[in-house]
Amino acid sequence: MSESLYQEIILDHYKNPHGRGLREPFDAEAHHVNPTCGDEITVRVALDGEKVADVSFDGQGCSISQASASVLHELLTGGTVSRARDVEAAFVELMQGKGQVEPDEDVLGDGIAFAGVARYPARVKCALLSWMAFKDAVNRAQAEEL
Amino acid sequence: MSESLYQEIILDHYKNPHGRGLREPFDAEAHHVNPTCGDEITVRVALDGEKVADVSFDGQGCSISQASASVLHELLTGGTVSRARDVEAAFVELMQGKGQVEPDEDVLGDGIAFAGVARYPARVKCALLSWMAFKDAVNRAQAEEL
Amino acid sequence: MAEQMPSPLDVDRVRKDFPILERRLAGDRALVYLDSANTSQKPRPVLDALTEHYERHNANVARAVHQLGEEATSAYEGARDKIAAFIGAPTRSEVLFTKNASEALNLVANTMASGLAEDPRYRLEPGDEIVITEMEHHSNIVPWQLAARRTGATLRWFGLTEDGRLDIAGLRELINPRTKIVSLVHQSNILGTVNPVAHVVERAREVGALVLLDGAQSVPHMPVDVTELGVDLLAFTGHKLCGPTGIGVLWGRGEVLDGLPPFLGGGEMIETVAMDGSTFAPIPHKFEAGTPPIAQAVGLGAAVDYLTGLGMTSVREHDRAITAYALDRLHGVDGVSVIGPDSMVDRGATVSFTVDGIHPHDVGQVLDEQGVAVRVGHHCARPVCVRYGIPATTRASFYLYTTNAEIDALVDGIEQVKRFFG
Amino acid sequence: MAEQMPSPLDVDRVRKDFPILERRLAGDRALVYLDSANTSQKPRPVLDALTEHYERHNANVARAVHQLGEEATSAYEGARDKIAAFIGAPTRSEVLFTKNASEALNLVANTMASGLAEDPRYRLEPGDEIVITEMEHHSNIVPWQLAARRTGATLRWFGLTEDGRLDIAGLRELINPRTKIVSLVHQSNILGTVNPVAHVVERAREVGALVLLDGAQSVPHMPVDVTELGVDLLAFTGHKLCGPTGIGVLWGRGEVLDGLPPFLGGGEMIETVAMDGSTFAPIPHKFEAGTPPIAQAVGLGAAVDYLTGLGMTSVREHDRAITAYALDRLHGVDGVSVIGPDSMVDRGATVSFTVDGIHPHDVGQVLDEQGVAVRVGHHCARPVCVRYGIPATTRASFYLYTTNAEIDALVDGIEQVKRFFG
Ligand SMILES: Cc1ncc(COP(=O)(O)O)c(C=O)c1O
Ligand SMILES: Cc1ncc(COP(=O)(O)O)c(C=O)c1O
Repeated sequence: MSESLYQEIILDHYKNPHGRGLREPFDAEAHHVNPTCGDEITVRVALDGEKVADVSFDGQGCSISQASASVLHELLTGGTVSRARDVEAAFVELMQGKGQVEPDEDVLGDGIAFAGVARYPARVKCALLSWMAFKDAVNRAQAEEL
Repeated sequence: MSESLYQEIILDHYKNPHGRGLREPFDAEAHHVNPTCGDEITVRVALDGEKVADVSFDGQGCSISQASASVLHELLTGGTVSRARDVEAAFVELMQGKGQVEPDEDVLGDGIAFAGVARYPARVKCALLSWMAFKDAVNRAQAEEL
Repeated sequence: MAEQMPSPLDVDRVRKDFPILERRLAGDRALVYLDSANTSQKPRPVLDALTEHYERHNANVARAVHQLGEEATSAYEGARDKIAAFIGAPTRSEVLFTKNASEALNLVANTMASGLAEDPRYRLEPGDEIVITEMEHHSNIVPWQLAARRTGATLRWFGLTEDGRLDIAGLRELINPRTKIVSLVHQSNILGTVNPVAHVVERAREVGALVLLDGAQSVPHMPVDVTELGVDLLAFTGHKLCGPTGIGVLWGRGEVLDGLPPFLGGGEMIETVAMDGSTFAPIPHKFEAGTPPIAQAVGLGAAVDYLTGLGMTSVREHDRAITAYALDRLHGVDGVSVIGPDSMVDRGATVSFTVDGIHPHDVGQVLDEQGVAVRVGHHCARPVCVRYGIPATTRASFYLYTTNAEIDALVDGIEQVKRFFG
Repeated sequence: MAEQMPSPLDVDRVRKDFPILERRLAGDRALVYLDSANTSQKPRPVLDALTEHYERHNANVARAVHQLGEEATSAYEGARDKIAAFIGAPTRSEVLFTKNASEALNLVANTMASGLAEDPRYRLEPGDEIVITEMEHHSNIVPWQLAARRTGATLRWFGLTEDGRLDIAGLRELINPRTKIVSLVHQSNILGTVNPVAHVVERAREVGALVLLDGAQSVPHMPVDVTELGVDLLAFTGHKLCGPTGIGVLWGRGEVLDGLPPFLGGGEMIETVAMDGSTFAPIPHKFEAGTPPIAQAVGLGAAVDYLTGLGMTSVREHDRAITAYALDRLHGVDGVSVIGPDSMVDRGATVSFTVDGIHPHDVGQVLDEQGVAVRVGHHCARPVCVRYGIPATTRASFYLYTTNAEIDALVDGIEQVKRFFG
């Protein structure tokens, strides 16, 4: 039951989220809301030059949005900003692909578990919520550096 | 063809209208418009105490509205105001009766020829246009007398 | 076993009138449709009326001297008669067709805010107050927020009690001589609460304020009589009332509708148009600009006939029986809390709840996998969620075709949800 | 015999798709439907799409995690894709569903007049000018009259030439740096005239004015591509386009729609709602308050598929062939005068005319007795009648299912009218 949507990996991340809890220091944060269901997330990023030094988050949401934020933390913390943008683009592509896009595990890691979510339009926003907030936060952090 | 709507009497009044052409003296006039088709009529009344001394009219409209004004002129000129109100009420009742009302020739005279019009909702307004204007004009004339 | 109230409806027969209820979902699941507060399903006579209209009588209305035009016009205006009778409107011309309940509510807010009304009773100005409640649907909040912003009037609202009722303690202060209009929901679409309209109307009368009732959830579910209620305006929507999408209704007392300035301009709402100015038709046409939802009105007329045939009292009693059964069964499920009145007093067939530790999205999704269709989220009533400190709820809502077996399927489904995320 | 242009359509086959065309009228008359500019008839695939939607997929959209909700949402949003492709819109989110063309036109006038726009380009103020034309439908006159009254802006208009064309001699003065918006009809519903949009757009660009095109009569009858036309906004209506009643479309450039403030408030047009203020969703949802015309959008999508299947170029060529034949035959009838362009240059399949000494009501009535359905009156374009000094016209309007034989029936009918009132 629910196999295609609720992959084991997703349930694991949901039950044991990584990176949860807002942390200091941070350079910028972004708060995003899913108007359909009222889910909210705050994502903080700390940059160290080109490096994503930390990503932390907090919020309320369903298993998909919480697990997705946990995967995001795991995939992007410690990498470069440009790598983060690539991963984010690949994740967005996967989510908007209506189940037609083949995910690349090298790029997306545990993120490939979300492939099934793309077939549930109502849940795509849940999966993307933290990623959109992350993108915003990074843009803000970089804008402030200038 | 068209028997039920275009009675001979109606066509006669249309082709040879009675009372047409605005006349002096008059006590009040009313201008009415049929928004659906743009037909317009001006009705003038001259009262002499309780008596309808003259009814004259001018305007543009279809055979039904023109014939109805002619019948109105014929029926109401020279009678009393209270009689005119009775006839008007009977004519309105006939027109709004959806073809279910039996017209009384003693009251309505040539007006009974309009019985068929009541079955054509789009044309009822045409038949009533001059009668509504007449009613307004009489009300105005009486209001001015006070 | 839950206690049973008898339903006056022959539900099995009713269900045969709704073709969609035979639908098999993916994986050959049976459909358990518990989302009627969102939109209701449509009975066969409504679908037949639509098809018959388009196949035999389709024409534009109020314009044509030809036979189809007359047929279409009399079908459309006949629907107005049916709606007027259905809600006890004294006059047919007080019934306006809109595209949905939201437009009906916006019509009132918008015309009062336009500054075009001659009579100050119908014109919002700085210093005026508008009163709504914390349990309104967004469609009865946002229009008033926009109206307040445009006019400088102040928006105020009734709060809610812990158990999901309107907090009317402050009634006399909240509705005061500065109040121009009170706009409130008859039955809450999230809590199920039925509001004490009579109290509000009484106080509004004292201070000369208008009362607009949002009947989107009440008109489909109980006998509603505008004359008895004593309100000035009533808005509701076709698609929750066994009718088509694309149609709503605003009823208003003739005097009030006459006093409101025109809303949308064009088409048949005019008396005469010149380039340098126009005059407007009397109600109802004054508020029906452009080609109206003709086929949809015909469909809504058929819906109202269908419901009248069953009897709205029977519909309400069936609702009550189902709701009592549902509340009872949900009480038996560990971790489930009902949001809204937890008894049968003044409440309708809509039950919102939370499941401990499991987000409504996940509840809804796993229910869907079992064919049980509920709504999850804030149900366009976010302030209610904020008020009760929850992100969202799961909502099961019932109608004349809902069976006890479907409630059982819901309860089984929730147990499954708990096992899955446990 | 009239000269014949070939039609690229197999009209007999097309007619089989329209069930109503087999309708027998009272007295067993055949139906000769020449009133398509008023509303078009609906082909079988549109009726089937409606029924299939209600019987299998009916649910509310954008809200539900259940299967029916997802099916309904993807059908509704899929219709938006189809409409976007049909009119060459660069982005699907630029297509808004309204209840009819009148609402689409009012949406623009109303939001520009509301005072809520931040950008002055989208806010009407005293000193600003609005330009329309003397051949507009009332739905593109009255909204601007109301907007002018509310804001103190000035309403100006293009006049008409003797032969039924836009008088663009004063173009450069009429559209000037004070002009905020030019709103004009693409194809006149009374004269049939197709207007020189390119000229107007060019001048509007020079002065920075917006251009809103009323495509109610053009989109159903010719290929319309918003990118090629270069306008900012386009309004049209479903029921004249083989689609259901209860639905219209406003397309607008993304930048313009983003700049306009919200219109109706409620339902799904929000981002987040709190009692003390709300934020709004991005387009298209920002302008779609409440439950949209879901089934109607699905039906309109099917209509657009149907027309695309035949090819809009073929539809236009068929229109031209029929219109050329009709003009030619009407020229042969004593006492008939065409109101509007009397040649095939820049004109559509709508022919208004007068019959000497016989009022259009009487013409229409006697035609109806022969089964010929035309429209009589001022066709919601009263200023045109005033301009040409006539009370009203008789209007015959054609579409993809109109045959030469039906034109012959019209001409025979007019002869009969003349005999009757002669
Ligand atoms: C040119 C034109 N504009 C606007 C409209 C209004 O369309 P609707 O009545 O569908 O709102 C019409 C049709 O009545 C029309 O012909
Ligand atoms: C209480 C209430 N008011 C208003 C509405 C709005 O109705 P509609 O979406 O048909 O405009 C709804 C339904 O969504 C509702 O439940």
